[in-house]
Amino acid sequence: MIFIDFLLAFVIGGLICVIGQLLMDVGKLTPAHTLSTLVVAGSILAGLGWYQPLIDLAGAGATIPITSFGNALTTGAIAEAEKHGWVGVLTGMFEVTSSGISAAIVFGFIAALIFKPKGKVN
Amino acid sequence: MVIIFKTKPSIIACGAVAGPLEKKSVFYSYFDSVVEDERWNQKTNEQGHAMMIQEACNIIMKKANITNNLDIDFFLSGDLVNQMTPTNFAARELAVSFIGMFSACATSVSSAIVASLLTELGASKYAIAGSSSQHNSIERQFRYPVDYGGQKPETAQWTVTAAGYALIGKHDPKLPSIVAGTIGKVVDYGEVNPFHMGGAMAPAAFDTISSHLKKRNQKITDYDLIMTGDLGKIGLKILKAMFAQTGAKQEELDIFRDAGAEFYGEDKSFQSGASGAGCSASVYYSYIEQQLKTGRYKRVLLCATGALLSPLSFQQGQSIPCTAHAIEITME
Amino acid sequence: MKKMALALFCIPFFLFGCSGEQLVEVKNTANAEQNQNVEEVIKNSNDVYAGNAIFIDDQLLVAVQAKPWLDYKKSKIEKNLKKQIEEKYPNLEVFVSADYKLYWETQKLLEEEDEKKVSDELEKLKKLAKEET
Amino acid sequence: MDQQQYQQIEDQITPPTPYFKNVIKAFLVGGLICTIGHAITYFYIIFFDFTETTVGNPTAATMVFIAMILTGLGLYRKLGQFAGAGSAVPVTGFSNAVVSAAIEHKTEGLVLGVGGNIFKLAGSVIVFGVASAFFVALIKLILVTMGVVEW
Repeated sequence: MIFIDFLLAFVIGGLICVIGQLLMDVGKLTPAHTLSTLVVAGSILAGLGWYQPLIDLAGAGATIPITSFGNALTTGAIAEAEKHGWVGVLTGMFEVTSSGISAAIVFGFIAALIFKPKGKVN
Repeated sequence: MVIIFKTKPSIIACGAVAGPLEKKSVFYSYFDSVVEDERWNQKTNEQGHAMMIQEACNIIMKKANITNNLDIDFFLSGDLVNQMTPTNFAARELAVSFIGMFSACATSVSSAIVASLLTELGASKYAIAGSSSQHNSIERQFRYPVDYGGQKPETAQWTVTAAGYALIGKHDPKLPSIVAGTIGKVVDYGEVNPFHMGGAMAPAAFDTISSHLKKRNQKITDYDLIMTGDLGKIGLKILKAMFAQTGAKQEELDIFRDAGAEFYGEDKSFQSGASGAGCSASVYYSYIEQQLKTGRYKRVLLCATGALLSPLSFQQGQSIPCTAHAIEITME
Repeated sequence: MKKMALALFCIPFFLFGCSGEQLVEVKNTANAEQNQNVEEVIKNSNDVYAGNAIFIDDQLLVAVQAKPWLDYKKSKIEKNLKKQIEEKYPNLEVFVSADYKLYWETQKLLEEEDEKKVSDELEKLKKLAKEET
Repeated sequence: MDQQQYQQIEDQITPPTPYFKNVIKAFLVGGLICTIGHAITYFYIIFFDFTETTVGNPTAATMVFIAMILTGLGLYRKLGQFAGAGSAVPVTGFSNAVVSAAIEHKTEGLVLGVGGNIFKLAGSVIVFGVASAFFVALIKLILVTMGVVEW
């Protein structure tokens, strides 16, 4: 059972990356365009209420891809809107956080202090 | 537009230096010096870039027995960094009359054409011409930070860390001489992919080479070698296909070579090959000059190509305008 | 590619291995009948493959593991089980969770003798389960 | 030779994008990264007080940290060349974009360089994430007010 659990994480996570690869190769999008598209897709899925079931199903297979960032923000905003109505849509923006972003900022800053860019090819 | 140099200015001495990765280059043994540190022991990439240019100039002066900077009349050079600060800073140290030249990766040849003109005019006894590029400082400006994990397609090219400079002076029958040059026009066949420079630049090379041959009333076979700058493996194939379509035979196509395509040999991790203003310059002003001197080649056409894009023009959805300049060098 | 093929090859075996009896364990201090009934309810649910149930006073905590491919309807499975148990024992305060954390911790509690500890631990788990991101 | 003729020659010679190979590589590497993430979620659930609902944050932070080390050592770039979207789409790719920009601009100082450029590549992801969250929540609120859907 635990094996199937991991397999689902692998397959769902892999498939989300495949969508990204197709956007890059077939859609000729730059990485920045691709990631932005996926984040917006995550938001929309969250709005439809479909992303949480995906997380329940695939675990990290759905939380690790960048789509979950759109989901986290939207879920937070919707929860606030549910509680406080129209004001909530606005205040929801300040309530929601994503650990991925804060972690990336902190670690990025630390990395800048200790590493030097490498221009080596192999 | 073809210019014929009646006084046949000569290439008196050359200096080519390269970065640590360029040890992998097939032209490595022809370079004058290779530095272990990508930043030339400076604090920033751009300072290292400037240091590399200075070193190439120092090598030339040593080779030509010039002890005083002031004996050099002109310094004509360019690079790819915004406002060409590395070249400007190197020129500050050199302290001679200087004009920054920009034709992107074709600067190696365009600067040599201007230096030859000044020599022909009698205004210059010694003029240093050439160009350079440093991988890290170019990549971060045109593409992504060097440690960013973006996937490059097979058509992508690797910006070299190298500088190539030539000292151009009065005609000397024992030295390679520049007999003609063609200043190319800007050609744009609508390529928009910044990872396919070879495809963007090939039409410019085709245009410049064919008009040079036409105006000079020459055939491809009049040359021992026609070498383009940094079309890369795929760009060179496209150029050959263009000439094949206009009726060139296989033995004529074999005369064509490309510095960028050969620079890193068959190493697949560099995709289509090398690029950058330092690519053509470091190969022309080391390997080619030495081959001419040894007499292996008697007449060569060097056609450096340049893609005149900026990160802004690409983001604004503009196609990539390209240019190519050519010089014809002979050895008596 | 070889690894992929191997993994795909293995799936049927795992599926086969799972189709057997569910692993349900119930910890009850007094009522054997209650014990039996709750076990029955969990076992009758085709969506779960394992479950632990712990009674303490008039509280019941059920931690189940849904079959991984049914995880997407986890919250429905929780609700269903809760409803079924509550129908049988309206007096019990029932808490059902399909979260792995609760399953893992209750597994350990099954062996625990000290009632006070079990009670404290259950409170903590319920609180944890209600936490949002 | 006109533009159309040239386009033909160029298309003939330019090697086609290896769609299938790229997709397979993206699937395998992306799947693998998510599987590693999944293992980390179990680690946090078993050894710390996290549930499946709350484990997302520490997992993402750990993955971001691993990606920082790989980026600093210049390894993530090689992974990116191999895997494409497989390494760009997971949160580790976001980390790589932030960290590589931070390291790159260290030479312009901590404020103008690192601070000013850290989101050079990843900024658009945040902008579109927050903006789309706002609009999706707004649309949902409107639909709920109109009685078309429920929360």
